Amino acid sequence: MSKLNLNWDIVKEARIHAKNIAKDVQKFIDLHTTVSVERTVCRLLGIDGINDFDIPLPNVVVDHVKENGNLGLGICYYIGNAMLETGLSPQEIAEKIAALEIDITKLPKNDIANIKAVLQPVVGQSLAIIKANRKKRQEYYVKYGKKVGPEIYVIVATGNIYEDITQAVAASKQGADIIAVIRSTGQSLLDFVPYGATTEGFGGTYATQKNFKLMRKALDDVSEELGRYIKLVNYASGLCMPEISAMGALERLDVMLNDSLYGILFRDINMKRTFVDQYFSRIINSYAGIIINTGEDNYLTTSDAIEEAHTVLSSQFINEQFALLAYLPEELQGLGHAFEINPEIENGFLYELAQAQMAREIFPKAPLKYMPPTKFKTGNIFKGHIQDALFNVITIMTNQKIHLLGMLTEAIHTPFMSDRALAIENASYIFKTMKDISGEITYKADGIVQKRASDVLVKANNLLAEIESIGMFETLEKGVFARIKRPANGGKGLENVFQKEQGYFNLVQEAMIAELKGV
Amino acid sequence: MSKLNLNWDIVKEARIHAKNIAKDVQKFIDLHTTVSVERTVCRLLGIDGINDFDIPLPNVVVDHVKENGNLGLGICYYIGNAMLETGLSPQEIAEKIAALEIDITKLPKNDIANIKAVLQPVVGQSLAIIKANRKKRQEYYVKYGKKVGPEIYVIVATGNIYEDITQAVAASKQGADIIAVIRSTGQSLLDFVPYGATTEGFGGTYATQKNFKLMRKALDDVSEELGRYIKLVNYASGLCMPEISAMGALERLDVMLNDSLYGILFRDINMKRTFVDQYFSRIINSYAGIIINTGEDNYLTTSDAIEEAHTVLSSQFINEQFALLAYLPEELQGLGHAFEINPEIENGFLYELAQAQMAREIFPKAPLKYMPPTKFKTGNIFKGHIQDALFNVITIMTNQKIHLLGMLTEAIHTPFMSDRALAIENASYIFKTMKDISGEITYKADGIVQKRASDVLVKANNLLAEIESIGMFETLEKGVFARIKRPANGGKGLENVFQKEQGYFNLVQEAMIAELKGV
Amino acid sequence: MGYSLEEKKYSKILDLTKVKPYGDTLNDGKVQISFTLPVPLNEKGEACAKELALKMGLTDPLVAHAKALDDEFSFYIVYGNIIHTVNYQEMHVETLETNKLEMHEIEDYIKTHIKREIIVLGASTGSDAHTVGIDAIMNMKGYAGHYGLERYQGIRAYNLGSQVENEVFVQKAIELNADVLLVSQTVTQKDIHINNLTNLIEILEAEGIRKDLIVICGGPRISHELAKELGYDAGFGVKKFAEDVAYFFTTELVKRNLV
Amino acid sequence: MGYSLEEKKYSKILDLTKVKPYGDTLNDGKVQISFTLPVPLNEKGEACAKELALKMGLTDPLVAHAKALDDEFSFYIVYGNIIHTVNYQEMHVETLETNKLEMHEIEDYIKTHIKREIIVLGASTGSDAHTVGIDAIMNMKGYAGHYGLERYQGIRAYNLGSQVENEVFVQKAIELNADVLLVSQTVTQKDIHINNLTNLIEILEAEGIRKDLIVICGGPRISHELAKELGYDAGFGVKKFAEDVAYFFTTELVKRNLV
Ligand code: B12
Ligand code: B12
Ligand SMILES: Cc1ncc(COP(=O)(O)O)c(C=O)c1O
Ligand SMILES: Cc1ncc(COP(=O)(O)O)c(C=O)c1O
Repeated sequence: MSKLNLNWDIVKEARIHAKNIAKDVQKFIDLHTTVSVERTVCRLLGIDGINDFDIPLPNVVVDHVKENGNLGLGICYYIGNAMLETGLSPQEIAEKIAALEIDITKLPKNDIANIKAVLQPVVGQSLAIIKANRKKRQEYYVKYGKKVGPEIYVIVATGNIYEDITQAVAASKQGADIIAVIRSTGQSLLDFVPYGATTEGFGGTYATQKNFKLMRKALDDVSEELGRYIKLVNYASGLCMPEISAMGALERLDVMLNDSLYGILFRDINMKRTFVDQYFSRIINSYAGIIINTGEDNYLTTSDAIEEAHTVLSSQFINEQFALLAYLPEELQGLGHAFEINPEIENGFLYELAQAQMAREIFPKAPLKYMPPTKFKTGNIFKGHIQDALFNVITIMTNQKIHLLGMLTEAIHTPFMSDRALAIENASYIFKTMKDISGEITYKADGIVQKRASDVLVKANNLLAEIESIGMFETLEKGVFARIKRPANGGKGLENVFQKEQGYFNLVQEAMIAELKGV
Repeated sequence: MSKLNLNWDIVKEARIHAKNIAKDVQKFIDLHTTVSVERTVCRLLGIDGINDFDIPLPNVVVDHVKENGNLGLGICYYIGNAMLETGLSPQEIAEKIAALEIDITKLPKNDIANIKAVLQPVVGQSLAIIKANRKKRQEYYVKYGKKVGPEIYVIVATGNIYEDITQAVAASKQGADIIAVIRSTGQSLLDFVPYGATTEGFGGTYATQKNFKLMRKALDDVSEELGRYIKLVNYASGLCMPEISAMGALERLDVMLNDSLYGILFRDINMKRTFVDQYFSRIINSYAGIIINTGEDNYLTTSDAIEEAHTVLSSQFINEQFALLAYLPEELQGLGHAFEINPEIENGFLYELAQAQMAREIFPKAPLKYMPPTKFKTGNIFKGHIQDALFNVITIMTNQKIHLLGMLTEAIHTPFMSDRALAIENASYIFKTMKDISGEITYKADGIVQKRASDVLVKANNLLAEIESIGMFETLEKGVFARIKRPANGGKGLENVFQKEQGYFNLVQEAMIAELKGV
Repeated sequence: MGYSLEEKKYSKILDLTKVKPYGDTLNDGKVQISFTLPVPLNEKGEACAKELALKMGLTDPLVAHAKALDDEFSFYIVYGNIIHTVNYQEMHVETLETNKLEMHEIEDYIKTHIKREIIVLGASTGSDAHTVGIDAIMNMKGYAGHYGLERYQGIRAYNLGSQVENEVFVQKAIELNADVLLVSQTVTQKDIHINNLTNLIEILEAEGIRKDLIVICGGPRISHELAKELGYDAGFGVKKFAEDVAYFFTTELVKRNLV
Repeated sequence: MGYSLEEKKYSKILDLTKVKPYGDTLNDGKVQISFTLPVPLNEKGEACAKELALKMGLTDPLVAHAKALDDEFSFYIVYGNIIHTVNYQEMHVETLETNKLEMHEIEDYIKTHIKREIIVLGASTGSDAHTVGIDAIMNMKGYAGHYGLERYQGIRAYNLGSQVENEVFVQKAIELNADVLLVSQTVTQKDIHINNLTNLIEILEAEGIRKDLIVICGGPRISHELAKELGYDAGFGVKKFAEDVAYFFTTELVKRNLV
């Protein structure tokens, strides 16, 4: 039952537009690969470690092929071929490449069927690890039960994985359900993933596989202590999107920020590059049972939350279709939105309510990611605490799922331990005292809330129709989202996009898709 | 239209019980007078000032009659008679009594008709002042418009009327609509009203006519500056209830705390005394167009807000009938209730919502006085600020009128200037961002909110039936309200209640009633 | 949502003799302050706020918020790093072991060790009209899920209510042959509670019965330390319940051989 | 709702050379403090909180709230009266007269006093990716009801966006023959803004064009005082709008005879 009396015909229309938009981009995606896609394949073939210059072996291997061979054939081809030729494992081959002891592009060429056959068990091994992680997570849910009501999500951002752990454990005990380890600023623009445990991140902690492992262990321990499964989040969007997803899959992360549009708009990453990366990245997330989070909330930090609300909804529709094309089910689609209306606006709360309820109804199965007020936070921590309280109220009134806590000191500094504790206290109090409110209230027919939702929906549908007619690339060039214009061939990373050649194959992706389709 | 689907038959029944309860008490009231009633008459005959021992002349005159004459005949009789005999004004007579120059109980007795005739113009003079005040207030409303939405009420409590003014003016500028000057602790137990401007109150400022005048002037000035009429509140309940009401009427106060039940339960004032006082007091309030506030909120500071909610509603029903018997229209009945449910209770907010909405619907015309959380406030000012925010949310969701702001430092100290400013900011933000929410939402049929309201109503009606059967005096002896037991002949002030004698008359009261009935 | 870009240049070692406040890094010394100044909101006012913070020992104070409360009053929120440290190791406090037993265990303890009813007298004394605190400890119904003393087998509890004069209280204690006195004080302004609590002990001593009684005070601003200073056997503040108090006086009766 | 029972024993005279915080009585010195200590929540932790408050200059500090954040971390809220005073009278601050004229008045001023288009170049420089602040000042649409410079007749405004390197910015300024440079800086941690702002001035001086330009910086943590220190003509923080900035640089162009 819709509380908003939404016009479902328009919703259906919007979905069709979005599907066509996504399919159009998918045509491009299907014809291309990138260094990061191929590095991801390396990782899932078991290649790990760094060379003497701290360059990760996946980079060493892919760069080797890029320079000496034809990356358009896919790294699978080269590695499988080298395995047949040398009898070595992918890791051993990578080490030999790093040691400059082999050039795998110059080896005799084997039959494709044989190459695939030799790779199959290696791929199977990685997939088995990921499946085991998925099972383990499932077991935790069975053991401790799934969280009912909104999940409380907080960030840690000390730059030092060991300090992050101190903060994360304290937050968990205070009531957090989800811990996100903020990445070192700028990591999203690195075309490699740093290696090992790190303690000196620049305003955040590097996303490395070792750091993932350390934090996962700490959170598993506190989960057992508390009898609640604490979810772990990291950030994939950026130049290494699929690689980080793969690392997350291997280390049992539970949520992964994953959005090409975020990268394009807010990190100036080339759109072609990141669309291709995103596709494989989301397949991996899906295979690993990892929830993705999209970044529509960011639009409102730049544009006006009242005027541009429909761009958020349009983008959610598009992200939904991108996700579905990557076999990522609705249950794993943490589409983003945010509470960013100016607190000075009369009835602003009602508009927020409309937007949040609408997202809830249009994406009923999605574990929506709801972001707190940030833009209109000031140094007035007391007022800020109330802004966060109203945000918490909206969440419980509209059943949001992934609930990012606002911090009373948002306009001042990254969260202190006590800021986080006060934020958790704020949310916990409201979620308890208002527990069943969403089932209790309905909205007036044709009232402010319903009208607002209907307006935004209509506008979003119109925008989607327009995007469908001009295509996604031109849309981004025109600055439709967040009022930011990005040229199709501008931004970072385009040089590392490659057309797939005849015969290209990506065995990992194929294997995952086969299983995902089966499900 | 009821959002709660209340059973209006039960409401009607409850009103009938309450009416019978009040009428039963009224029988007692009609047969009695008190020193404070008679002193009030003195004041409205123009008697003011103090003697050499700082005793107010109204006390001097009434004590004089009490000791030497028969107070059961009423002070009117004695003063009118003395006027006829001496040709002096009441004030001159009072001064002569103070100077021990006259004994008005020993004068020759004149004809009652003549006595009344000589008093009539004097009474008329006071009534004219009060009517002029009422008119002036009305003019302000016309000039500045009446406040739409909840009125923000804050207290000042410095003990020094001049400091109070500094605080009150600052609060008005920050957005307060109503300023209450807290009385010096213990004043409610004094059987006289202090005189003059005072600067040394004990934790609050004495309610004196001069202080009323000074604050009214300051608030009128700031009203003109702001183009908003700032209301002024003081406290009548206590041993001088009607006198303070008279002073408020003369100095154009706008709201007066006025509740015999509060005095009985929380100040241990004798019930007979204060019932009689309350009657005249409310007549004066009504005549002056002053809103009364009742004290049901206090019950919940002692008893549990969930278990004892029905006692609040029962008491509101009784207070409504007491008010109507005193010719005080619903529009002036600021019945009290409060947000005092333990913040730890699941769905506590929904119970608060039910209670507040119910009060709103059952007393649709009353400017309800809604009190903030106090009992479950702690030293955690951040949490406290959120508790107050949810209280503010309830007010705007249910259209409460007189909205007493909660203070984040409630459990620590009486409000600092900044505490008040933060509280006003909290409420102003919420009232604006949620402005029209009450028109937007409805509650689920038979949901938690509706069921709770219905339960409370049924219980209140049952309780009223019981009170009707045993009478108000016995009810108070049994500790039904706030779990506090008060013997009918215990407490303070009983010795100053007098049976009316044959021939008793109170010309002021009669004149007021005549006009009020006329309206 | 931001990332901390601050360099972590503080000592990473926790020295319990030199403890500093903690923001998000050990020894960063972060504190939050707010206050009002009786000066207009302008650059000079803000500079005063900063200056005051410096005097309090903050380095690089940041005035995060400034707001006019009236023409001549301005409110400030300041953050900064404090230079002071405190010695946790050497901090001396009077503490009180409590909450060792549950109601039934205490009842058993009384049965086995005291073997008679304990007479407990409680009141909110002096001019204090707050009863909720003493009721929380004594009433049958209890408070926050903790039954009050009236429910305990082996304890006979008398709650005299509020505004009980010390003299009346002591008379009642003599009359009922009390073992334990419980005094509640909520209003603390003007240090009214100190005067009132001191006065009670004086009367008890004058009557010569102080040492035969366990005398306990409580209230939101009462600490055990303060209570001891004032000559009480114990003091209980917020989040203390009947079983804490009962545990104390039952064991204390045995210890002091008042059984 | 309570009544203040506190004795008002403070001096009732406002001495602007000895200003103290204000709670509800002149010179009462009331301040509120909160912080976390890396010690467990217990009596010793609370005593540490009190001790720290004493060191900050509070008399009779009251620990109003204490809460465990983890086994080894505890959070405190403290109230007290501070002994320090500040001298408002003698407080020296760099101030800036702003907001004297509305948009149309500024347009008129340009027409009559400058008689040509003013070229204004803005950017969020260095690694700073925050554009909302500079957009607020420059965009046609403006911010909070204040139109941006792009809308002003007589001003040609170029907004270069974010993450603009100082070198690129200066080149562009030379290319466009700019009169006014507007630099926005939001990220301040590690003092990254100081380095970046200083660097810009150095480049301008190296190019020998510093004195031909009005150079202005802005951002939530920028004060006029800081800007002057760093060699800028002015600095604008929160709650400053296009008309404040435009008023400053138009009048300054005239003053410095750069018309
Ligand atoms: C309810 C209340 C009232 C009610 C009291 C009803 C009643 N029958 O008790 C009424 C409305 C009558 C009232 C009146 C006044 N109040 Co009052 N009141 C409060 C309020 C809101 C809650 C207090 C409470 O019940 N707490 C709940 C109980 C369970 O907590 P507790 O008392 O701390 O008890 C626990 C422990 O301390 C301990 N404990 C307590 N006593 C004892 C005793 C022993 C022996 C032991 C072992 C343990 C123990 O155990 C309890 C359980 O853990 C507080 C604000 C607040 N939120 O704290 C203001 C407050 C206490 N009141 C205050 C004031 C000033 C007044 C008045 C002067 C105002 C007035 N109207 O005139 C009067 C005082 C009259 C007088 N002479 O005492 C101030 C006190 C300021 C101060 N520090 O001095 C407060 C803090 C409000 C404020 N911000 O101004 N009040
Ligand atoms: C929106 C936002 C973002 C958006 C920016 C989008 C965009 N296109 O601008 C995004 C999401 C991209 C972002 C990224 C980051 N952010 Co950010 N962000 C904010 C946020 C929420 C609001 C800032 C804002 O837009 N304010 C509104 C504008 C209008 O105010 P203003 O900038 O103060 O501008 C006014 C005045 O200062 C003045 N003014 C400003 N500039 C100029 C220039 C001139 C010449 C003049 C005259 C006047 C002037 O006029 C304006 C109008 O009055 C703040 C938190 C907050 N509430 O303040 C954090 C905040 C600023 N961000 C922060 C951080 C740390 C980051 C990141 C490092 C985090 C990350 N994700 O990696 C990155 C930084 C990337 C980088 N290299 O810069 C921190 C900064 C901490 C600090 N003091 O250093 C903050 C405070 C959040 C926090 N608590 O951690 N952020
Ligand atoms: C979708 C998405 N991805 C990634 C990020 C963080 O990326 P970065 O590490 O580039 O700041 C965000 C944060 O806002 C986001 O919304
Ligand atoms: C109805 C009523 N009257 C009076 C008062 C205040 O009276 P006193 O001055 O006795 O504290 C209150 C305050 O709680 C009240 O609710």
